[in-house]
Amino acid sequence: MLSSVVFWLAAAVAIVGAGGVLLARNPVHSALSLVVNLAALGVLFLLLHAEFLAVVEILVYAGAVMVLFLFVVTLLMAGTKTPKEEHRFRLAYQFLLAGLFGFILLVLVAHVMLGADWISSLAGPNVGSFGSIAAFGTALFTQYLLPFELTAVVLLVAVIGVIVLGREHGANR
Amino acid sequence: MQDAIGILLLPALGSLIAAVFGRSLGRKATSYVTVGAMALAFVWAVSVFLRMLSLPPAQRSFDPVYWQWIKAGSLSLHFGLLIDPLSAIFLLIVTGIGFLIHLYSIGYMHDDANFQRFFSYLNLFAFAMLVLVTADNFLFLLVGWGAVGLASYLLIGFWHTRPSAVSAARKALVLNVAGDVGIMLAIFILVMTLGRVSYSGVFSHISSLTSLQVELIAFLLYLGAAAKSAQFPLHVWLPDAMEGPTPVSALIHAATMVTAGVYLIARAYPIFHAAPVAAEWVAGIGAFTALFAATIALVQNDIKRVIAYSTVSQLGYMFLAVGISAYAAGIFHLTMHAFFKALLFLGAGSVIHALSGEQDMRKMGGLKKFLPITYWTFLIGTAANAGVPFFSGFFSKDAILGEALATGHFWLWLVGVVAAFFSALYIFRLFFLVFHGTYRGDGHPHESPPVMTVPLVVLAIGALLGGYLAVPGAWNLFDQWLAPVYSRYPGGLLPAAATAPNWGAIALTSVLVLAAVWVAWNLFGRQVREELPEGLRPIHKVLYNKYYIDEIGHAVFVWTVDRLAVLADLFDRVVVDGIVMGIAALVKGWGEALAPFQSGYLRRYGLAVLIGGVFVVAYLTLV
Amino acid sequence: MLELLFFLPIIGALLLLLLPERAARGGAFIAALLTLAVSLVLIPSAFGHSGAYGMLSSVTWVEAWGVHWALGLDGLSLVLTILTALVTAVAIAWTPARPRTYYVLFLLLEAFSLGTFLAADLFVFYVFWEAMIIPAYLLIAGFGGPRRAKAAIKFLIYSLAPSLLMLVAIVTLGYEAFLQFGSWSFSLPVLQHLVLPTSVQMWVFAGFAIAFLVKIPAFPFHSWMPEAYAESPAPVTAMLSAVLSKTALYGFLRIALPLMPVAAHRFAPALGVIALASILYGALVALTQRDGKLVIGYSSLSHLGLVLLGIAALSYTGLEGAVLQMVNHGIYATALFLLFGVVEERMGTRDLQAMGGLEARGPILAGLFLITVLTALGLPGLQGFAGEITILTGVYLVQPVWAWIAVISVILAAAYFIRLFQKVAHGTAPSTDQPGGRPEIGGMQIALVAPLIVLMFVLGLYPNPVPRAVSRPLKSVTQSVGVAATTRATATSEVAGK
Amino acid sequence: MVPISYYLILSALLFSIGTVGVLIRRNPLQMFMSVELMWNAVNLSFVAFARQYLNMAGHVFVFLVITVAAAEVAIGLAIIVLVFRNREHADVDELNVMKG
Repeated sequence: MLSSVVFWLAAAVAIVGAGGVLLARNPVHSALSLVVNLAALGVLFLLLHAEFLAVVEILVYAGAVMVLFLFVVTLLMAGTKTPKEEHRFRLAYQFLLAGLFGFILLVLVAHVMLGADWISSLAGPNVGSFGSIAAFGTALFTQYLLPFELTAVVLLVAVIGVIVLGREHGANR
Repeated sequence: MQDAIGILLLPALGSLIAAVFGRSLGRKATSYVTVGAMALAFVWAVSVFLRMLSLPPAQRSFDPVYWQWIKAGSLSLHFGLLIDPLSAIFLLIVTGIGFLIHLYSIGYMHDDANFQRFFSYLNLFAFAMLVLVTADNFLFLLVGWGAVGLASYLLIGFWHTRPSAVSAARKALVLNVAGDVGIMLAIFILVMTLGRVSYSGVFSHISSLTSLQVELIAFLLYLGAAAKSAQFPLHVWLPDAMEGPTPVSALIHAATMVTAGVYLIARAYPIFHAAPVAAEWVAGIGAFTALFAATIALVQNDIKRVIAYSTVSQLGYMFLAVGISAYAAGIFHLTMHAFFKALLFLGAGSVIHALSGEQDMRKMGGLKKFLPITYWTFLIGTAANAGVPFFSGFFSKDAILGEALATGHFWLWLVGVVAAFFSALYIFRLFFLVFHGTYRGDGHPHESPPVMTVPLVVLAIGALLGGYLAVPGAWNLFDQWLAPVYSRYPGGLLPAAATAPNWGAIALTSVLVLAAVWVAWNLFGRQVREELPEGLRPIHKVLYNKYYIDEIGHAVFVWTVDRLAVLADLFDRVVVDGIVMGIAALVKGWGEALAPFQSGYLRRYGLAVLIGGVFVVAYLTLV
Repeated sequence: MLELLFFLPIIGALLLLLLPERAARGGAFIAALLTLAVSLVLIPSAFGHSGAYGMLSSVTWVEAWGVHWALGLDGLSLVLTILTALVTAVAIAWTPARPRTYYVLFLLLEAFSLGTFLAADLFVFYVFWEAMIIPAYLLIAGFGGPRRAKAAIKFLIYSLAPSLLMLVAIVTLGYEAFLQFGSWSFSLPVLQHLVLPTSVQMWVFAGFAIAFLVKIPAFPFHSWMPEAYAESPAPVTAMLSAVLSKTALYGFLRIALPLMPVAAHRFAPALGVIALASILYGALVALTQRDGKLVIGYSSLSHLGLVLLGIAALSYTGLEGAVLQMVNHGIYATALFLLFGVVEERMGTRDLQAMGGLEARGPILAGLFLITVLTALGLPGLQGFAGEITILTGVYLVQPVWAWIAVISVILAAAYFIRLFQKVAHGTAPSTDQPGGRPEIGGMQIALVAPLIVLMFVLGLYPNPVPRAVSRPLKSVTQSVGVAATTRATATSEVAGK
Repeated sequence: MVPISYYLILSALLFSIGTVGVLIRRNPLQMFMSVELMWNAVNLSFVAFARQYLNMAGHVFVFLVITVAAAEVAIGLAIIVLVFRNREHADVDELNVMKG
């Protein structure tokens, strides 16, 4: 019963945070809304027995990634010109179409979810070691070792890419 | 006779040396090499001739084979030579008269900047002609045939800065190639029907062909022969060919090239024997050409042009002979003609040389006293060409006319006799205009150097005495010599009655010829008659313009091909390329029509992705 | 050894990247010469084995699709391999002072052409067929004349589009193999045993034929040719005309005829008409061109049409003549384009109306050009004649009317080639003539073109080695096509004069 | 217990909001944040399914997604910084050089 309450609360916070990202004029507000959203997701992860991921979500996203975002936002805010008014409606019906099709997408997915038969067949509360850090570590370093290693390569590429992008600009000067 | 290939290789080698090393060798050494090659080839040919002479007549035919040229499916061929009495005569003519012309050229071309190139071409010409007359099959005959065409092209266009020479060379080559195609087609038919192209193979299997096939082959061969030997209406290139240096004209008209057509028919006599229609055609066109060309020669003013038309006319006689199966007589006339025509051309060359390039007879006259050697030798050549009794042309021409009459070709004989009258008239007109009367030019004529006059003398002796090889009613060494060749297959020999002299006919032509000489003397010998009687002017105009054959040919063929070519080019640009470019434009148009969708707005692209994704999801979930 | 032949130019191209820029030409020339040497060394092995190929090396490449990396050498591929190696060696060293990329691309072009000739697996054939387009495209687009971009794009589209048809045809064959033998296969010797229904044969043959006809090119698929030939540098044009066109004709002999014999018979009249149209059309258009390079280009259209005619006749003699003429054309077309390139360079124009006077100013160049022109117009005794007459004989045996029509082109060839030569060599020198420049050909280029000139004479006087080399492969082709090796005339072993 | 479908519908809702965000925001930073929203919506689905089937694969996937997302953010922000420096504005609609 408690978990239900927590779920509904967290879900509500997540939706509010998402709405904030969507609607905020100021990028800083957006970023802060996103942090809220991510925190709520972390709670939901805990509810789903994903302790490790909940921690990672908070640490990496809400911590590292969002700090990066805020850093960039504040760095560039000074140079940002306000969007020109005449540009606002250049893309006719963009808002309308995006909202419409986003809604249709939601309806379609919801339709599938509600119509699926696994709604009733919930997994039992007795989950054993599922979701523990040990279980996660075992899965990651045995069965999924290769993908794990590959992520290292992805990160390396990203690091090199960022350095190159940063340097190139300096070299041009 | 395996060594006979040496006769061919000598000029080939000479030509190669002159072409590659001519510049470093210098003029003198080059002329030694090339003229020496011809001299040696002549000696070699004489040795072949003598060795042949020492054998009994039946064994005078050799066919040395050297290598397999190609074997591709049903086309299989070896390179081999055919050395028999007929080719031996040609070997002697080509190398002998060729040698004299080479020798003469040393003097004539003395000042030319491209001396070495000229001699390289001359040797190439001789080589090509030797290949032609010694090949033992139709394909290598064609090889020589084409090579002769090439060499003539090079030599006619030798003075390549003259537009007239260049266009004459091209005319000669294209017409010759048209003739080549005739022979090529004949070869195809032979390969298809008989599977062989060697003379012996073809001639011994002619009976297995239908008469239509044989006629077709014969006509195609005749097409080649007529193109090369300047038979009406394919003669148009020959008079233009005098654009080349005069020794070249001598070589083309006397020793090589134009005789090839006669040789081909004389060689392929079993085919023509089996194709009576084609043979009649050959004889008829021959007789017509003889008369036709003689009339044109009557009014031309260019000394070389007159002689050129005289050649066309004389070739008509030879074709008349081979057309009525008088092969030996035809070859006899060919040989005599080689002497006196070479003599006439070289003599004309001597005159032109003396007048520093002047070729218009209206600006000559009275040269007798300036050029005594040329005068006397030229006189012999003139008499021989005219058929004045007891000169060589008299014997050979009368042999042909006599056999025409004896084989029942009365009309051909009549045309021949009329042509003989005109022959004497035009050649003596030339002679009197050039050498008699008073000098009408403004140069300082001088006699040519010995290197030019010696060949004249040698040729004059040939033109004077050659005819006595076959004296009517007494002996005929020529027929005897060629008998082994023409008795091999049916149809080569005329019945004995036909070769017997017809004294009445001989007397008639002799009288006519002498009458022509008398007319010429009266009209042109004493003084030149500039103005023509009114009634003759249109005729003169037609004759002077060579019956407008050039213009007609130009209009019919050149114009048509040009128009076709322009049309094809237009088609290529407009239709073929147009369709392609149209398709390209269509694609481009589509692209341009669709380009606005590529708005460059990232968010629009994103929206498109979303819409597409929604449809996909909808399809997956709802359908 | 076969791999070596194919990989040598590729290794050379890679090594070239390490060499300094000015050594690139020399390095490329050495690589091309080594390739030529290997191709010559391979001569005996082409005839050693009793199987379909004298030499065959096959490695499984993509097992699931039954694709083998298979290279095979027999007389037919040998002849064209040597031709390719020779032409490349001459063309690559012809022009000095090109960037390294040029030589790298040139070597790649050679490697892929060799791959096409050596492929014993349709998949490999297709890979090289497509790969060939890339260096060719880059060579035109990168080193061509002022309108090279359009020419290159046209070439690219023309090459790619029909190749897709060919791909469909190839996959169809592989699938048929799967249906009949239980596993996919593209191996040519395996596909020989396919028994295809007529309708399938027709479609597959058409797929191949269109791709080949475009590449040759044949009328009316030739409209990429004028621009590509005109805009490319002379050595590249030589490669396009001498080598690339041969891959298509080779494809007919190696793939289209033996695998689809029934379709070959059905399509032969159509091919013959296309060939005749190419012959006459090319000759007529060549007569009018003002651009000398296009005269040569359209003459190629005409001459390759004759080769196609020899193939379309489906007679053994015709096929032998076709191969002989392929070799001949490869040699004289190379020499024509290269020599004309020198002329163009010296006179500063390609416009025949403006050219002239070469014979006086550069007699050696004029002489070499003349010999080449004479060879090309089929002068008896030189190389072009032997192929021409063999093809025409072969055609005459089966389709006399075709031969009658084709023969007209011989006269036209004399007319347009002589026109070309006279415009270049005779008359007076053009005003655009490079002032102070030597009008004569360089010593290095004489040395390069000399082997070609020698071959023109040698193969004219003794063409027999080529038909002999290809007799076995072609016999197997005619056997598949179902034409008796000899038609009507059985007296083939006639010794002339005996 | 909350049924899994609730999580999934929540995930879908967050995903849709993210999608709309990407499409209507003109500030690239905000677009990026919306993309992060979408990533995380998907992550939620993964974790929910992992819970449903008691399978750790879902967790591993989420882990990988977070890693890739981090890398993507790093690169993406670097690009945005470059664009800002060169063009001195923050409107993706102005970046339409590739217009057809």
